[in-house]
Amino acid sequence: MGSVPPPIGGDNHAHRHDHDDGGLADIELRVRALESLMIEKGYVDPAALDAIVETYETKIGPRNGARVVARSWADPAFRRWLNEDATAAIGSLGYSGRQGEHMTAVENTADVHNLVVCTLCSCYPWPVLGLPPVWYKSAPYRSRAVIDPRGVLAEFGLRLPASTKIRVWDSTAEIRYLVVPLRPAGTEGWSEERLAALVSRDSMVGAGLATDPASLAGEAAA
Amino acid sequence: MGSVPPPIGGDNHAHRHDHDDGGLADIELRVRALESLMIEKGYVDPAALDAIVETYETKIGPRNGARVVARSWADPAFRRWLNEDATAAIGSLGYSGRQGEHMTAVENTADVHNLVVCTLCSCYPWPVLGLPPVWYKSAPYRSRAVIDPRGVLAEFGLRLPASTKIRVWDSTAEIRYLVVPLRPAGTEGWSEERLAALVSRDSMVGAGLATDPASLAGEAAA
Amino acid sequence: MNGAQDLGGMMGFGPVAGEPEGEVFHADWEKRALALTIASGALGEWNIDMSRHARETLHPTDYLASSYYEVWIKGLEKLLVARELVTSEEIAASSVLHAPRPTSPPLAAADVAPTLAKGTPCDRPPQAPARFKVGQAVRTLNVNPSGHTRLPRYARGKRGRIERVHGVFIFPDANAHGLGPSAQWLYLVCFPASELWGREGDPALDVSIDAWESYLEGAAE
Amino acid sequence: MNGAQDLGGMMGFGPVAGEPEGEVFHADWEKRALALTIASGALGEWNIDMSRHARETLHPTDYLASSYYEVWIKGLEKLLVARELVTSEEIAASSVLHAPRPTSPPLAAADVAPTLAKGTPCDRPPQAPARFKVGQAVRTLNVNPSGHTRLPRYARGKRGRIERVHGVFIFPDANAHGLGPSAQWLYLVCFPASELWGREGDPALDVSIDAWESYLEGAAE
Repeated sequence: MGSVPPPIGGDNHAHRHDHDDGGLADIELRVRALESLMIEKGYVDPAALDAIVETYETKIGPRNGARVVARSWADPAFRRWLNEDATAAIGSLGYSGRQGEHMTAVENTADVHNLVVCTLCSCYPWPVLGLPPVWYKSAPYRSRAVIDPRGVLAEFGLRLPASTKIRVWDSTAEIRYLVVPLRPAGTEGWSEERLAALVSRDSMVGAGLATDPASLAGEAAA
Repeated sequence: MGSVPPPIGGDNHAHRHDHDDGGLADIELRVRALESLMIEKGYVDPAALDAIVETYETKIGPRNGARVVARSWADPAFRRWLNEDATAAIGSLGYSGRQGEHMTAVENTADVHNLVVCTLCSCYPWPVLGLPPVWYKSAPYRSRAVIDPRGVLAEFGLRLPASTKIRVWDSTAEIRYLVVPLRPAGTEGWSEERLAALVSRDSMVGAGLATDPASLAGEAAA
Repeated sequence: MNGAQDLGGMMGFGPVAGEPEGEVFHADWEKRALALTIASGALGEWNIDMSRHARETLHPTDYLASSYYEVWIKGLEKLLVARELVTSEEIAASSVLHAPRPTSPPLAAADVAPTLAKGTPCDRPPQAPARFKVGQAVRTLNVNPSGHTRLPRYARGKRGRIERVHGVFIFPDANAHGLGPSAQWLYLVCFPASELWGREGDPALDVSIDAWESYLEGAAE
Repeated sequence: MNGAQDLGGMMGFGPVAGEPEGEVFHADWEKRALALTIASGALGEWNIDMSRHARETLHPTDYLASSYYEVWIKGLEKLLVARELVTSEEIAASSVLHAPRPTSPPLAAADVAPTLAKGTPCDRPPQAPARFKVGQAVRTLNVNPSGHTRLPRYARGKRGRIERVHGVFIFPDANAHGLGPSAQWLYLVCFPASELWGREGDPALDVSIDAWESYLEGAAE
């Protein structure tokens, strides 16, 4: 019994056979079987597997990056450090390691919008953003971000003026890129915590902007 | 219920679900349903469908091309005509039309071996060779013929000396190429009919050579 | 378009498996798929470039996972729906739900042989002299159109030489999109493998493509 | 290799579908696939470049039809079999048939946090001066290796400019094949879209890649 998994390409027409053989899709059975083999042979410790999952579910995620961005907005010295040595500046906040060993921060400006992609696999700055979302790993994003980024951004609801220059960073090596979005107007004097709440994951990849506080006020009022 | 068809890539690991829903694969049902729709709506005549199938099963096939090659080997004037205006020369033998409207013949020499491919779809000279074999339409052939033709030919059992120059013709337009293989030694004075028996389909694509008559004699003796 | 159909130079598909010369079809449905494609095409509702574009716009995963006649059927369904000869609902339901749209009469059995023998020539009379001549160095343009093109990715931005001037032919990049024949001069352009594939290219390999005039610009000798 | 993984500039995959920030995993098996991949990697039997190569050498149809964690699991199985930690028979049977091969001890739960926080830096001390400097014009080579490379097809044979000198880094094209780190200078190279995609390229778009020194040659200013 075979099954076709949900494709990287996100093809709606692909046929899926999940759960057609008694409740478990082939891939579930395959992963479960491999895990059992690896544990039984003593190559992996099940407690370590649980610890890894817990880490990426609860400790390492885009709120880390949001704190980096908020600090950069609030603290000119940190901002300089982040631009000069992002790995060290980010490390000073306690975020380091796997898939973030060599960090570079790229700031959006009024004229230039940055967008990060990995066309060859799915390189992504884990210590600051956590695990990548499905779209970042998908064929539609990886194929189009370098040739039609404006079209991609429009699908995220972000329509940039034709005059805004786009700079795409294809992560072809071990350098990991963090986009620092523009600080929204009307946030003067805000605490880092309040600022961080404006910084979405998508905005740190370049697939969005920081949240406009006016829109938050509107939501609160609604 | 979905099924994964045999892929263009010839992936042995692809899962197939043919006949898992009562005897007919999805693609069989799909084609049958479309044929019924088209007949019922009066767009196609079932007798014409049968006539098309019969034509490519019994009338138009690589024996046509073999007769062209044999004539070229046997008749210097025809050979000149074939090299100058292949469409007319081939048409004089009664082979013309669909997917052979604009023919070019390319002769192998002692120094140059020709190989034909269509990397973008599966263009093939139907009037002289019939419908293309599966391998000609497959991803392995279409992807590799232009970058590693020597490796491809080796898989057909044809190991050319490194000194033999290879010329690959990628059929990107409506020009259709017919390879004229080298006439084997020891065939002096042979009739066109005997010569044609030495000309395989693969040799007219460039994926093989004309049959060595010595090997035929061996078979007859065995 | 840079779709899955543009296979030249791709890797990882495995070895080529030959097959005996006598094997024309491998299943009955292949015969019907071929005949249906040809007979439907004879209605004159689309041209060959539109057919190719319908096939290459299949999702790449679908294209690569499908056998070739399956690609044809999927392409044919798209064309039939686009031309409003059949609706998606009719295909889904496998039954006729709407009256047929008027078309030219269906291909008759008696006309099959002459129609196939006539084919559809794509050459057109020249309206202007050819821009390039045999022996001339040219460079293909680097183009990445979202629509149909017959300039494969591996041969873009590459320096080659004109080997033959084929004549004036219908231009697929326009014809596929209903923009008419837009005929252009067509050339045989030959490249050494080192130009296409770099230093590691087979030193005893040349590859040619057939390239329309607008794919080319003159190059320094 | 020119495999299905090299997606930059390909077309036909459809629109990008965003997702809410809180969705880390979409099924329980994804969690196990991630954890299994990381914990197995901690045995030190392969490096990250070998992992990537194991994934990109999946048949293109399989690669494109698989979700990303599924690609990971298929790659992991290949690595485990290649390193003789698990046999194909064991995977097929879903049960242990052979004694384990001696390895370094498995990653302990207590070591997970420090191991992830440490990561695996890939920079190395320079042994020679950098060949290129910031602002210099360079051209990427046209290479089409059958093995692993991090120079995407869309950026080969293209003229760009050095924007930063990142330092000296392990060279994946060698490291993926067990040839050691072979560290080289790594550069940030930036290209205008018109150079990558031709005349139709977005005039307000620049795209950069990180390129190892051996991918580059000097170009005329």
